[in-house]
Amino acid sequence: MGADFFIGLFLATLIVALFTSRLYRLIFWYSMNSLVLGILALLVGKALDDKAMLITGVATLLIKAVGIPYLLKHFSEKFQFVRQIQPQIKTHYAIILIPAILVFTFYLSEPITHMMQGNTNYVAISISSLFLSLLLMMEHRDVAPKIIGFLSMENALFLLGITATEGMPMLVELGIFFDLLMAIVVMNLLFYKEETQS
Amino acid sequence: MMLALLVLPAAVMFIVSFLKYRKAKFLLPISSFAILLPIVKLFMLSKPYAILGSYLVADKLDTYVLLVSSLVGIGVTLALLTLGKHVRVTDKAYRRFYRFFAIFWVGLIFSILANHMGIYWIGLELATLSTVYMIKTNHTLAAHKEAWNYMIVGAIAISLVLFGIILMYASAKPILGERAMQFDLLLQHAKEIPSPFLFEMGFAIAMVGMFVKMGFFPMNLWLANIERASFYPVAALFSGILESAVIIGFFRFSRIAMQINYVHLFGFVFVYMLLTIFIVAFLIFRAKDFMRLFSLSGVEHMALIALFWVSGGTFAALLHFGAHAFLKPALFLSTGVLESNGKYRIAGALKGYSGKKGTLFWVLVSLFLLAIISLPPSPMFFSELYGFGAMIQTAKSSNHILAMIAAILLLLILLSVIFYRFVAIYQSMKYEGKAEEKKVYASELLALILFAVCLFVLLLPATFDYLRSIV
Amino acid sequence: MFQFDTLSLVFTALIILGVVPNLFYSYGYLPHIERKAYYQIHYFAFILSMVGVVVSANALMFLLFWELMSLASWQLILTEAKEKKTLDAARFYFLMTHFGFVFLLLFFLIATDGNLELGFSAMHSIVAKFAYPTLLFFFIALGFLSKAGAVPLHVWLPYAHPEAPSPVSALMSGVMLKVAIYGLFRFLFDVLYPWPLEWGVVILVIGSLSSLVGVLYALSEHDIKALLANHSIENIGIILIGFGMGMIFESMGLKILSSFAFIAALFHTFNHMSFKSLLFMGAGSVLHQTHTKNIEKYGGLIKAMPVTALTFLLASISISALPPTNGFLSEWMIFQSMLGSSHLGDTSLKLAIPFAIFALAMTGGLAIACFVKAYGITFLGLHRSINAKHAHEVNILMRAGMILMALVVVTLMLFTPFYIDWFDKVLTEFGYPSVYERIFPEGIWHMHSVNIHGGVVSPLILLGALLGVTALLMFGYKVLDVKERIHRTWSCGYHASARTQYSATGFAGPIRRFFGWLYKPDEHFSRESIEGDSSKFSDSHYEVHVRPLFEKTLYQSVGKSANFMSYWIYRLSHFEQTRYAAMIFNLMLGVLFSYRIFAHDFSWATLMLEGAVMIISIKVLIIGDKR
Amino acid sequence: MTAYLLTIVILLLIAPLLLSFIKALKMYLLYKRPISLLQGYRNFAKLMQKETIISKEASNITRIAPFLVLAPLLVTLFFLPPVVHGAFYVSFVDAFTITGLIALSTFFLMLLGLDSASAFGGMGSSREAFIAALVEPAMVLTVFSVSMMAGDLGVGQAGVNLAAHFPREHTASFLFAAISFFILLIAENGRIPVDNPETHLELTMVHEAMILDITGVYLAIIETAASVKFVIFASLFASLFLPLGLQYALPIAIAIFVFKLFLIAAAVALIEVNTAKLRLFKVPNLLGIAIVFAFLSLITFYVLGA
Repeated sequence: MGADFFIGLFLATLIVALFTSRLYRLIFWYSMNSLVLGILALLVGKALDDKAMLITGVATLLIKAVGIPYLLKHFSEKFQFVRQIQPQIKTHYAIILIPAILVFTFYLSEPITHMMQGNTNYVAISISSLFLSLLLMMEHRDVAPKIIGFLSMENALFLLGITATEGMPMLVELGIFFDLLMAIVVMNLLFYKEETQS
Repeated sequence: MMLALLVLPAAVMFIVSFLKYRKAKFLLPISSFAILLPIVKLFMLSKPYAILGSYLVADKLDTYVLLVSSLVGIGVTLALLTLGKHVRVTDKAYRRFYRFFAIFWVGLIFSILANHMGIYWIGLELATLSTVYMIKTNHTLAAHKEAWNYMIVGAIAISLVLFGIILMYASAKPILGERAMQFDLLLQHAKEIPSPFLFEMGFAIAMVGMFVKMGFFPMNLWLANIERASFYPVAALFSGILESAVIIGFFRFSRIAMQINYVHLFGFVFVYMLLTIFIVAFLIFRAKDFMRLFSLSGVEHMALIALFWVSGGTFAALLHFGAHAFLKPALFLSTGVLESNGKYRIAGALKGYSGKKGTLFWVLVSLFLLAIISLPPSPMFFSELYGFGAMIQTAKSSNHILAMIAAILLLLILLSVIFYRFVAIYQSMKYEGKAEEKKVYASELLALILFAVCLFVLLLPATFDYLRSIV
Repeated sequence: MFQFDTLSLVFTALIILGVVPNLFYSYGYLPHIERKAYYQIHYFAFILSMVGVVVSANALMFLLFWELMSLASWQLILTEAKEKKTLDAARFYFLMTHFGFVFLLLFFLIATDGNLELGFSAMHSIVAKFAYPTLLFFFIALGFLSKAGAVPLHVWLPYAHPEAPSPVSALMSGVMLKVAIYGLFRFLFDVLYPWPLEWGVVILVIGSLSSLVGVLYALSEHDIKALLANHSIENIGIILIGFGMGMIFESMGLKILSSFAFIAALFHTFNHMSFKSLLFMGAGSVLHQTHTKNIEKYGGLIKAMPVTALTFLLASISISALPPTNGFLSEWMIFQSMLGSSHLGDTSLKLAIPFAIFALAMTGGLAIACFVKAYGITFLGLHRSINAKHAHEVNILMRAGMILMALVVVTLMLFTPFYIDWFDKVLTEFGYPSVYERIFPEGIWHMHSVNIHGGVVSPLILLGALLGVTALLMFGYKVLDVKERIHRTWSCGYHASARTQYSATGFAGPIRRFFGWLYKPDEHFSRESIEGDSSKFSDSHYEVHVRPLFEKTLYQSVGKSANFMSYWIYRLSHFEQTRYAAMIFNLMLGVLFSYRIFAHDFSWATLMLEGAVMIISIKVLIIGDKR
Repeated sequence: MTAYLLTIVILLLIAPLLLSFIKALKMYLLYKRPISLLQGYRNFAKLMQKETIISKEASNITRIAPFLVLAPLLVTLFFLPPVVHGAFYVSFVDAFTITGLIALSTFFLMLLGLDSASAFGGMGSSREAFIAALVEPAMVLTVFSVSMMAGDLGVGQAGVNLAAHFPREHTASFLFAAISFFILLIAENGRIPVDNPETHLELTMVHEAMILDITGVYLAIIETAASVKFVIFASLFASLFLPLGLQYALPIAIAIFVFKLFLIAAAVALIEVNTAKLRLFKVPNLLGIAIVFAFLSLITFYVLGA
């Protein structure tokens, strides 16, 4: 089914994000990543016709694919972020590292038995995307990419939630969204430097 | 209904914190004292008591934790009254502190009372994010930087926890369906979970998240830095309450994991804690100022609690938890007072307190200092006796008995390194350096007395029986 | 909760005997302590906790009181904390005692199966089931001997005891160490019984070493209280020798002999309590008058402080194990029990034990030398400093304390049979045959050793004879009424002065030189010679210090390594976001990998693989490459 | 009983005689005109006439110490083994007690040396302490092995047993014990090579240095103590290591015993003539020999089987 294709896309966008060295492009790839996630949610939701997941999908599209990238861009203009972001980890390391992570996660999830229709690969992929987003956080010194790394970690969670468990309880998902917004608010507050001059 | 009661004071605090006029300054503490009342009420009720369906359920364990936390909160707010006398703090920051304290409190109630992994996580996240801002109420560059650090670390940790939760949920969903997120159900059906490996993996990830959040291995200094940079009441909240929100999650998850595979759980936690305490011991051996010292020792004690819990010494763990939750904030507050003239001079810090208040103050502080290294008759002495007893029991029942005993011996040796350091600190505080006139205010003293009384209550046989009856 | 069997009662009695005179003394001493309330609180807490230890009947109580005892004594050392020396001593003491506590804790936790309210006798059955009793033995040996101050855990004594206020050092040295001995008795008999032969040998060796080391370092001391503290090490060693012999005989099945040896150990425990407390009190009085602990600054004090001098003399004779004092009697018993080794079946042991005898005898000889030095330099000759010149007798309470303690010594000397009978009861309670009848077959006059054609001693007759003969001689001297004249005697034509008389350093000189290989003393010698003439010099100064060997080797290296390690860990753990994220990454990797291996299918190959992967990723992500 | 008392009296009487005998013999061997054997008594009488001068610095110790130096030795005299078969002897005192008593008298002698604040007194005491400390273990070990062979630790009993049946099967260890005891005899009584009683150079003195400032009656007492000590050791040696001739009738037995004493004295004198005094720091080597022999005798005793 189409799900696998989109999961592939998800991973691909994440990996591309790892190699970008410009902030805006990074944000763009993040929004792409979330977009794919949203579509995935909708697809799976339709397949299982699960209302909750459809809502989640829509929310994802709205908040993650559009809202947050926009906000980030807004911030970056407001607080003059450094837009030139060089990955710390050398490319040739990264080239080895990323496949290695994938291999490892598949090896990791291999003994997982009797999951519903054996979609252990989804678990593997989401774990690997977790690792990758950690990698994203590691390879940048500036704050903004770190935030994006954090956000894509959130995406990895959603991926897991959508694929492996076919949706979490509604309440939880909404809670997660709420917290996400909260996080953005706090970040906004944190960006205000003018208090620190005192 | 009960939920409304619980949240009410926080809500009031939140709203009041927006009001500009001067009365607010006095309304805030009162509203924060009010947090105790519903909790006492809750404490009286018969357990388990469903507050919000199966989402929030009050049982003995979490009401105990909540009670302790609320007492700590009250003590902290008491000390907060005279914060301005020791450090420069604007009115705005003061109000904002309360605003976020309200959010923090709500998050805390949710995470502690949660019978549902998701709710637990949400509450935890709320509490974390609000503390991030509480750190920043102290307007220094350092505080700003540390707030960011905490933001990042907290974010990573929290997401790991959620990831783990989802995996566990996934592992249990085939048998429990949507209700696979409820702790009690999970506990009951732990044995039937179809894919224990998946659960354990989730558990491992979640635990790593929690441990990182509590400042365990790897590197233990960021927590210290944060607590150094923020106002001392914030530090007190950190060590007193936030940690308790995390540790209760650890309690719940590990109980389920025990059902699934005890050996794996024990091995994982034991190795992790040994590493943590090893590092912490040597960090403390070098620690040069109070805040770092105390926050590091906080890490140490959290590690001990976790160890006691997984090695079956639940009573010891709970007692130790209570003792630590009261002792550490007390120490942080007194540290704030000791450092009131801005310098962290350890030598002679306890000198120069004259008059009734002063004397009482330094006596209390030295008592706390000696209690934190679990000298009798501090509750920690007993909790460590029982906790290590439980550990030895596990060792005896395991089939690597000598190795286990060696490990425990190593643990004890590391603890005595910490012990040595604290003795040295105490001595130099009391006997070295030169005395200079210092002041202590009634409210702080009151807070310390409150903590002292709570500690004493912990020692009563009735309390012991209650704690034994919890799990 | 509490128990009052004979062993507990005996040690309670010991504590009381030690404490009551001490009370007088310390109230005489009190005016010179600033923080009176502090001192008194901890003083009584200390006493109570010691009593608590010896009467407590379960592990919880024991550990509680034990730790309280350490706490109180530590606070007492800090009573007069002025200079850094005191602080270091206190800290070191507390560390050592906590170190011991750790092992005791382990012992109890293993022996009680975690149920700390368990009685001691119940622990015995648990221990019987435990697979490694020797481990337990080492735990309690380390635990109690670190408190009792036996080699190599003795280093804290010469630091801690001198720094405490004198009444406290009297208590610590006289009584607290004995509480540790009580612990040995209690748990070896109640819990760890029966013992293999090796344990006894271990204790015996430790004892012999301690006695020699203690007395040797005592000889090289100039600080009188440190000297006495070192003698405590020696006496603990002697007690342990007796104890070890007892254990050896026991495990060889010679009940009678072993009971005799244990009685000897107990008796010496009492004696040491009495005369060591007395000595510390005397030293305290002297210190209190001259405001210095340096023995070189004393001299001629016998004229100023007769009571102190007399009691100190009594104690010195007793501790040097000279007849007819109680010290002699207990050491005699220990010698006798060692001669009993000729009954052992094991030839190698037979041949080994004479070395212990040699050690003990050597100790005796050196102790005599040491106390001649201590007494002679302190009380005889001319005063060596202004303070010594202006010294006068201490106040009535302190004198009362010393006299009472002297009485305790005398009673131990006179009523030996009574005490022996009592100690005998202790052992009969542990199921030993009563040996009182064998020790005193014909009344209280003669004291026999229990081994076949062992020796006999008759303390009372001896005492009588000595007193009688001396009295007779003195009477004769009176009768002759010889003309006496007080005048300058011919001290080789020199004016006898404080500077010409022999110093403590000089007195110990030959022995120090003979044992130079052990002491490795660092000597400071300076002199002002007159216009470059090598033989004539106006002023010269010689000073020698001996740092204990163990301290130099064992303890300092441990401290160094701790510093080193902490330094590196501190450097590693400075927080930095990127590195931290990397660490979490690696942590996750490690944890998940291990779970995968251990939880699913374990194989060493995969474990090796994991190791390799971890190392690589740590290298790449955390350490990075050198810039 | 009479024999017992008689022996004690005789021992007391010949004590000074023995010392002056040694001196005389030495002088004779050195081709000097030997002093009269009565010299000891003469000195005693002379000293008894004199007044006692007590140095300004001295304390009461000086007043009591001399008696306490002599008393233990006198007491010891009563505990010696019998010289004739079937005579009364004190059964309830063992070798440790005697060692202790001797140590007691040494203890006070050392205090005496320190009391009059003269440099040489202190020096003497210090050296004496050094030697005594090293003598102690050798003494104890020797006593141990002898008591093994005699089958009793009580001195009197030991003497009797040895006389009754000589331990032929342990001749080796007996010999070793004898050697070490003889060395101890020399060391304890401050004879050459350990100490030179006739020296006039304070720097080399040990025993003499301690009593430099003692005069008159006190000095007499100390001198007596020295001679008594020698007698004690000599008679111990005589009855433990030469256990012969007790079976004869009283006068003959005593004669034999006295002869033995003189024999020992002669041996000491010969050694004194033929050896030079050791430096203080060579003394341990000599005592080391004693200790080694003591060990040897024990070991041989055990190994050759009791």
